[in-house]
Amino acid sequence: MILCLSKETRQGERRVALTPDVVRLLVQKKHTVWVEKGAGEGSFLSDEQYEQVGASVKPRAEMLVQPALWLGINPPDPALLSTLPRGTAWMGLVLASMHPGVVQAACDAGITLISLDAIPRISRAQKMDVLSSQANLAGYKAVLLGAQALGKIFPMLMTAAGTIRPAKVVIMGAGVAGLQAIATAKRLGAVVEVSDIRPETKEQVESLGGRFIELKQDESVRIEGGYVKGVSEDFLARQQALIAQHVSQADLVVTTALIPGKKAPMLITQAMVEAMKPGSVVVDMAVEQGGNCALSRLNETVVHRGVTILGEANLPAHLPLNASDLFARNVLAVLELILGEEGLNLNREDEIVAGCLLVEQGKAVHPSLLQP
Amino acid sequence: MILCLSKETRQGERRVALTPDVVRLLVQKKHTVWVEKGAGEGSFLSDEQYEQVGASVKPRAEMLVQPALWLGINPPDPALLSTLPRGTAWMGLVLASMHPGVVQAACDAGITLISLDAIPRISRAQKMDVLSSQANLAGYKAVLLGAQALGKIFPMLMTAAGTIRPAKVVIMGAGVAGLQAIATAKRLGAVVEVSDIRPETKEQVESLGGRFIELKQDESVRIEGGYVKGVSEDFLARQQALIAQHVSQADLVVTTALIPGKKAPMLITQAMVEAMKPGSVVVDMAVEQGGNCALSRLNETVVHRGVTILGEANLPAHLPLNASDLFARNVLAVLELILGEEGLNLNREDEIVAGCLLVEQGKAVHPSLLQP
Amino acid sequence: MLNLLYLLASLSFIVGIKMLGHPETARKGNLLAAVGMVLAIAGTIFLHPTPVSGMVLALILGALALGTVLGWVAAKRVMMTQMPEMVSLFNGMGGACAALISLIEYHHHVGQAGAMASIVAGLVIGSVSFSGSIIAFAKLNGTLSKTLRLPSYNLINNAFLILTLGLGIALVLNSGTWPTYMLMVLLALALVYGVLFVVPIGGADMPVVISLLNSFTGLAAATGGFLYDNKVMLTGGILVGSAGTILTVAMCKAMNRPLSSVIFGAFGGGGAAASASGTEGNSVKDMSITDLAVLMNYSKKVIIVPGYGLAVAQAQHVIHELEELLESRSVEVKYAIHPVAGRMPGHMNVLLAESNVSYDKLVEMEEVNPEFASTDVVLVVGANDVVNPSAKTDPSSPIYGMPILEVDQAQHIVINKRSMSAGYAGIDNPLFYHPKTSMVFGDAKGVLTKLVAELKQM
Amino acid sequence: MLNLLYLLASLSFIVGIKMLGHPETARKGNLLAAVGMVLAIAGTIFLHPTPVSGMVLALILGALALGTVLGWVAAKRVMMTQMPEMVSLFNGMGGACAALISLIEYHHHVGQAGAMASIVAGLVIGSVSFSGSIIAFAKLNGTLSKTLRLPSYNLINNAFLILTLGLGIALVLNSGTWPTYMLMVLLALALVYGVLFVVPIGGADMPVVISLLNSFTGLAAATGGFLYDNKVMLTGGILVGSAGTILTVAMCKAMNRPLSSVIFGAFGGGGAAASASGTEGNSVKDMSITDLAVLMNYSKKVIIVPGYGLAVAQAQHVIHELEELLESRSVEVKYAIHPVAGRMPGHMNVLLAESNVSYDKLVEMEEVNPEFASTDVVLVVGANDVVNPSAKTDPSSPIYGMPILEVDQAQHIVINKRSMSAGYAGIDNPLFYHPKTSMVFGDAKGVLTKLVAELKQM
Amino acid sequence: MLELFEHNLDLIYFLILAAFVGVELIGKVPSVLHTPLMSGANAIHGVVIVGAILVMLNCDPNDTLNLILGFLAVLLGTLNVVGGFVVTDRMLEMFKKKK
Amino acid sequence: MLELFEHNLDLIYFLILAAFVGVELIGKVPSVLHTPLMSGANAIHGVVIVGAILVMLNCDPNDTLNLILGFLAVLLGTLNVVGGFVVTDRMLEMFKKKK
Ligand SMILES: NC(=O)c1ccc[n+]([C@@H]2O[C@H](COP(=O)([O-])OP(=O)(O)OC[C@H]3O[C@@H](n4cnc5c(N)ncnc54)[C@H](OP(=O)(O)O)[C@@H]3O)[C@@H](O)[C@H]2O)c1
Ligand SMILES: NC(=O)c1ccc[n+]([C@@H]2O[C@H](COP(=O)([O-])OP(=O)(O)OC[C@H]3O[C@@H](n4cnc5c(N)ncnc54)[C@H](OP(=O)(O)O)[C@@H]3O)[C@@H](O)[C@H]2O)c1
Ligand SMILES: NC(=O)c1ccc[n+]([C@@H]2O[C@H](COP(=O)([O-])OP(=O)(O)OC[C@H]3O[C@@H](n4cnc5c(N)ncnc54)[C@H](O)[C@@H]3O)[C@@H](O)[C@H]2O)c1
Ligand SMILES: NC(=O)c1ccc[n+]([C@@H]2O[C@H](COP(=O)([O-])OP(=O)(O)OC[C@H]3O[C@@H](n4cnc5c(N)ncnc54)[C@H](O)[C@@H]3O)[C@@H](O)[C@H]2O)c1
Repeated sequence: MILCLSKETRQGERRVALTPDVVRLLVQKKHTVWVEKGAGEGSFLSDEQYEQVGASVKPRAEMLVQPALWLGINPPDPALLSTLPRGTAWMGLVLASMHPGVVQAACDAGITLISLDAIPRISRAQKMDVLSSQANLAGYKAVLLGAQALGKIFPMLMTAAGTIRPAKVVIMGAGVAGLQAIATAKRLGAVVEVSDIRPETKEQVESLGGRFIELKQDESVRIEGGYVKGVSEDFLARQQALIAQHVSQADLVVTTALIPGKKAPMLITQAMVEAMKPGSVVVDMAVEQGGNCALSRLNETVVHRGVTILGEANLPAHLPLNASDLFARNVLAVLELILGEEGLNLNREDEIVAGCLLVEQGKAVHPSLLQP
Repeated sequence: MILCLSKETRQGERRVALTPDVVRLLVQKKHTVWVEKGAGEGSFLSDEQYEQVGASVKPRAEMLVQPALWLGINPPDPALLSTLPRGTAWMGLVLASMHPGVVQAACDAGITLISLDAIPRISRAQKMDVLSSQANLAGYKAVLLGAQALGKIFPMLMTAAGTIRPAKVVIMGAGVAGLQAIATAKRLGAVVEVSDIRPETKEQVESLGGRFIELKQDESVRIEGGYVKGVSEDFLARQQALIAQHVSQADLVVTTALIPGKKAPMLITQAMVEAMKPGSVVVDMAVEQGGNCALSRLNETVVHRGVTILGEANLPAHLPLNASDLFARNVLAVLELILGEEGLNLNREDEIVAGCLLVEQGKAVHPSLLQP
Repeated sequence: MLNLLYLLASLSFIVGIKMLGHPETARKGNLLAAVGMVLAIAGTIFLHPTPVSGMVLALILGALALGTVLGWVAAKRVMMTQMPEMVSLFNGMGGACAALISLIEYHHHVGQAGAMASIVAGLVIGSVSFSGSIIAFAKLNGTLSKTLRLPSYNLINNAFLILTLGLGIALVLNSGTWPTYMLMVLLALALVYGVLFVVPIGGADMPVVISLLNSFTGLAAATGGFLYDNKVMLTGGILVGSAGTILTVAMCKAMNRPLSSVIFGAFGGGGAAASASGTEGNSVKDMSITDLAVLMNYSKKVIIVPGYGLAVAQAQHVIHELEELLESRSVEVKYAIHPVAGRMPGHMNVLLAESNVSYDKLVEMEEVNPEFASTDVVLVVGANDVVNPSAKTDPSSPIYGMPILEVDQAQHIVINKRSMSAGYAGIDNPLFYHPKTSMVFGDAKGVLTKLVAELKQM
Repeated sequence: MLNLLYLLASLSFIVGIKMLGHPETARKGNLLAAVGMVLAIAGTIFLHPTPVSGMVLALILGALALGTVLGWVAAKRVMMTQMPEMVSLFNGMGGACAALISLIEYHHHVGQAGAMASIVAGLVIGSVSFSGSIIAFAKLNGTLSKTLRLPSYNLINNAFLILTLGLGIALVLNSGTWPTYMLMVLLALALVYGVLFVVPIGGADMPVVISLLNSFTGLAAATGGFLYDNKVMLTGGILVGSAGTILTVAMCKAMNRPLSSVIFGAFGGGGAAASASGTEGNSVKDMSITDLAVLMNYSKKVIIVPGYGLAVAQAQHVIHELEELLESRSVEVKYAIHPVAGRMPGHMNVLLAESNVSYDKLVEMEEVNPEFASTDVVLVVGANDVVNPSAKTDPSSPIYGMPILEVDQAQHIVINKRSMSAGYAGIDNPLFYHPKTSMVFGDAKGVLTKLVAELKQM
Repeated sequence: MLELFEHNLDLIYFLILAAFVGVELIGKVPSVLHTPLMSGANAIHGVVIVGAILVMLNCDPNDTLNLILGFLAVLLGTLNVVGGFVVTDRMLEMFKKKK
Repeated sequence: MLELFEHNLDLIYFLILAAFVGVELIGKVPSVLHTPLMSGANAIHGVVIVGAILVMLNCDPNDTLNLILGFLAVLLGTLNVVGGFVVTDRMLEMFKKKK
């Protein structure tokens, strides 16, 4: 089966789903790889580099001539999907709960849709886990963005001109992105405080040198398989009250709190922002899922009473060199699982395949799509 | 004598020469402090904050009514100087060798000109040393700017999706800014290589965990009092050849090499930039003194064959909270030396005063100004 | 002259034992003691003050030659794992020798209370040591595998002890005027007591028992010294008697069992050390920090496998110190970094960068896996899932299919964690029960700090 | 009965010395030995087999009482700093006692070669020990301050040694049949040799000498044991003789001087350790790492002053370990950060942040300066200019006017650097010659590592 | 009792001192050396063979029973000595300096 | 020579063992304890006083010279013993646990 690497079209996207390194490995395994012209540009990967490792570089129109497995990162434009020949498969992030139109379009176009974000997070699938690989980079970048916007340095310095106190960074949510954010802020010398509601995160936060903000658990917090499934309004209000004082003293707040498949919890209210010192910064990594901060706007920088709120949605795209590299390796791991001798070999007995296969040949097959 | 704090007018400047903390101390010592309206805005210091500690906030026009000691940061616009009443003194950075017009204007206007950058770097004057306090911040910021522009993370990470190799950072010049740049890049996890031509810097670089690029000294390198006074073209060519290979493998190059009073040495040629990997970044901190990189443009970002060259001149201005704070404390230390019971007490017997007093009541008095 | 030889031999025993206490000199110490022994034996034979009949001399030399050949061959042939039972056997020989001497000398010293005391003591101690050692040998050997324990065992045991001692004392008080068969009864009693002493004890405590029997034999040898007023026998015997006792105590300590509980009653009882709550009846081997220090010090290549526990313990600085220390002793040290060790991608990198571990020392999984085969010691610190072989072997395991660090290829596996609890995946780890594995329980920071301290003393 | 007492006393000496080797038990060990001594003395007097005249008994008890009072008072009065000279003096008394015994007994054993050997040895060793100790006392005391060294000193010294030994041997061979004045000549020779032995030695080596003389006295006591076939004297004497010798060796090791160079020739030689090139004839006090460890271990509050040298040595991790260790012994530890310590603004912050030193432990100069007065130990590591008092006192100094850390307010100042060289400003530092200051020379990382190791053993 | 003590004074001092030496020598031995040390000590108490030899040397050449017993004693003692030292040596091979 | 050796066998064993005990006891003493240990040992060799007492006990009550010398010897020995132990004790005060 031909593998088609598409050029990302999303605004500001600089990643690409396959790198020449990975293409080389695929070609060695006798796969045919077609690369859309300019696909790697954002990641400083030239068309020549792809050609050198054995891919053919073509304009998109020429790639639509026959069924293939298309590889992308961002959820595809439904309109675009309809141009793909029947029998084609598309693999990448689908984020079906946020983009229901994509699934519909795939069914209509009679293609196969494989969602990398839906791969179950079991041990065996760790090397395919694009969410982790990208969130990790995003956590690093969020802190750097914040440090960049902050009119202060992070570390403590005692100098002849006086002492600079260390910056105080508060991080909400200690998932993959949050932990890397802690590590990065600590490295730069900040004092880091962290809030999460999964109890096991306390030890994890401390293992990275962060201070955990203790919060009394209550039964309204539902946690399943390492994810928060939901919390009550009441609990959230208590949490807000507790963290308010920490936030008010913070120089930088990075929020990463998510509840999979739901709107992100609102943690930083307008009042809390207003209680912050002028010049401080909030980076809301949950902005695409509705935001953890009341004032954040998607892909915008808001300055409210001297506090800067960054709502950059696609942070991994700022680190295209690493992000493309890791993404491509994740993709390779998936391909090794689903590419048979001749074409796709989608064995739905396999937990991983069952998890990420949304639409097969135009038929919605994923359990979550069957009920309604 | 009245102390007048001016609002900086330079494009992008966000610092201010006195902070409310320092004003409070001055007012406690019975000095009158006038603050130009909005002077502290860029550093998130409101007029009210100044008023609370006892200063009067006024528009500039109202401050010109009588002789005073004006405090600023950037070299004053000569045109502006002429509006100051006779008998006025102005103190701040003059950078006389780069801005000869300022001295002339001061002489013409009959005012006193005190150059903070000309304070001799003796032990006693360390707390007045604005060059150090600001360069230190600049070194930190240069690395963060570079990290921000780089499409890669600094630290090594071994993850399920593969290993991210640590970024390689090359730093040219291990003065105050260079050393802080080393520390910052190391903190973030980069592998840091450093070149300088003062032999004592090797130990200093290693004390911060950097690798020193050994360079055979030769007699054309003239060093006096801890400063490089000049090097031959020939030596520079050898140095370039040596560092070329290090630079070609670098992800980020930060250049800080200066020769006081002269054009900065050209260390990164166009060919060297072209040998760098696409996606890598050069931060030229010497851009205002002519640049260490052939392609850098003052206050511009140049992208040349995939390499980004940042020519941001005023880095401390990006950290206004710390920079204003330290600058103000430096100013306070100088004021403690030169402010007598009634007005200025410029004792030229004192090495420090002799060093920084360029023009006294319209008369150029600094040795360096007398010869020509 | 003979006395001088004896003095030299005595000295060689003292110095030899001292040297045996240090890893660097131990071998030489053994050799030195052996040389001293040869001197003592040769001296005894050839410097004997009265003339000796040729036949007797031939017999002696014959016995020596035969014993040498048999002993040598047996000792050379035995497998490493069977050495403890060999030691036990040889110890039994020594005990028997002492008992035989007493048997022979009994008739020659009738009426001499002092000599008789020595003789009777030698007979009793030697016999107990002999029969006890043989039982220990059989147990270790597997010939005698059941742990017999009669119902009112303690009673019987103590009864025998009292009987034996009583008869012995009676014999001494009567200075050998009792008929010979009484001596034979004593012999039998002592032999039986030796059996009773050892039979109920479990395999794990066997080394302690052997050490104790060893010091018994030392005392038996010393009784010979009293009898003949022979200084070298006295020195050797007393030395072994006292050193053996201390050694027994030290071994108990290392096994965390009070000596008292070993000597009285609790002796055996299943062997606490042997079964630290291993699931499925599997057993886990404990290792002391000192042993680990010696093991590492004499290794060529050590690979450290850090895991989440290292981060929890914040032991990154100590582990770096350990690494530097070992490198300074020209042990090659690397860190094997599993891609998902810790709780976030790159957790171990963040951690080790903090303590300035050189990037070059961190090796990725794919690269390091082939290296384990040539590794002397793998030190797993606070890692669990990432070295769990179930990932390869057990399709029903939740981590099945995850690539792991194949540490079982190394010669020794040492795992440091606080308990037997599971890691992130919440599953048991068969590696802990692997025959090559030893566990060092405790907080990583504490354990590593002590390890470094021990190493520094070497 | 007496022999039993002697046995107990002997045991108390052995166990006492053993206990003296561990900080926790040392005091009890001393007490134990003292109790044993009382037993031995009381037993000797009151269990004497033959009847004793009342007058003699009174004399003995009188001497005992007088000695006890004098010894007690002297020992209680002496200042801590003068203890070594006291020890030397008491040692001399012991030597004299042994010599006197020999003097008295000489006439009673004419013709008995064995006894005579003991007597002559006791006389010679005791006398050398006596006169040597007195000289050592005078030297430490300051009474005798010059280090005399005659031109062909070694020759003279050895000549006296040979003469003394020769005469001694002659006396023994003639079994005391020579006239008494020969004995007096021997006495005089031995006394002179003792003086010659110690006179040329510098103050720094004195402790080694005292230890050596101490073991001499032990041997002298043992000779008494031979003479009277008295086991307690033998045990005590031999024990001190051998332990004292080992101790001497250990002290040499701790001072990094081979024993051979102490015994032969190089003895003294000005005392390498005492005068590490102090400018202006000022002298600098050296401190051993062990002493520093004890000092810190028994302090309440320690302030660490880090400087550029700490960064050069990359000792940030070790210093943090030291801090944690001291804190765990409830010593309060802070870091005093001078604003321009190091080579870039905030250098110390960068450095200490790397090893995770808590920000709360870093105290600014203005804040910490008043705290020094209540500080037991200031440990200056690789800092120089920032603690240079010239900045306050010497207007001609290039650093005049720079605020400094006022460490001289603390009770003890300990400075670690590699040599006496200057820091950044290139100027000498009067603090090094301050009476409260001790220097610990060496690379900061090496020194701190050893310090931590020593502390861990306490 | 006291008599016995007084008569054997030398012996008692000897015993006490020798025991002390034994105790002190073992003092702080790393536990890896426990087994080799035990084995080495085991070989050393084989010195009992000296007694066995003495028995034979003093034996009437015609006293067959005792000669046989003596022969056995020497044989057993030799086994103890030779086997003990050799096994110990093999155990200690692991402490050979590497490289 | 050999004769002397043979005759004093017990003594020689005693000496060697005692010396060994002394050496082993000191083994690895932390160097802070060097001085107190020396001082303690110093007190212990004061056992020479036993000899001095014996001299006096065996002295003819009319032998004034020897009585005086003996008196001196006992006095000096007592100084050694008492002073030695007391000074050692004072040195060791610093090892009292603080707080
Ligand atoms: N890296 C990632 O991105 C990531 C993210 C999420 C999940 N995971 C999962 O996390 C696991 C990582 O494996 P791992 O081997 O690093 O860790 P692990 O399997 O979780 O095991 C860690 C072990 O460390 C021990 N430990 C904890 N604290 C300790 C202390 N203070 N001193 C000594 N030992 C201590 C614990 O045993 P005791 O309690 O007995 O001491 C525990 O068994 C994998 O299952 C992986 O899939 C990884
Ligand atoms: N902080 C700043 O921004 C800055 C910038 C420029 C200049 N300065 C100047 O630098 C000085 C800083 O004072 P400081 O006290 O930190 O340093 P310093 O005065 O330069 O003294 C450092 C001392 O550390 C010792 N040392 C070097 N390597 C060592 C090692 N491996 N182990 C142990 N000791 C070592 C050196 O003595 P040995 O050679 O005997 O070991 C040296 O005397 C001031 O004069 C300051 O004005 C500071
Ligand atoms: N086993 C594996 O292979 C594997 C791989 C990656 C991640 N994981 C696990 O997945 C889990 C979550 O990872 P993620 O980063 O994708 O999570 P996520 O993006 O869903 O959520 C981010 C964080 O926000 C937190 N959060 C939710 N509501 C909050 C609130 N009200 N206040 C504060 N914090 C709140 C969550 O607890 C979580 O830590 C973790 O347990 C992680 O270890 C497992
Ligand atoms: N004593 C004090 O109080 C004090 C205070 C601050 C700084 N200083 C000293 O001042 C000196 C310089 O400080 P600075 O940061 O202002 O210097 P700078 O800004 O003049 O120069 C920056 C660095 O560029 C280096 N450089 C020049 N030509 C170079 C070339 N061709 N290649 C590579 N590097 C080159 C210089 O050596 C210097 O290290 C240092 O010695 C510093 O320690 C002293």
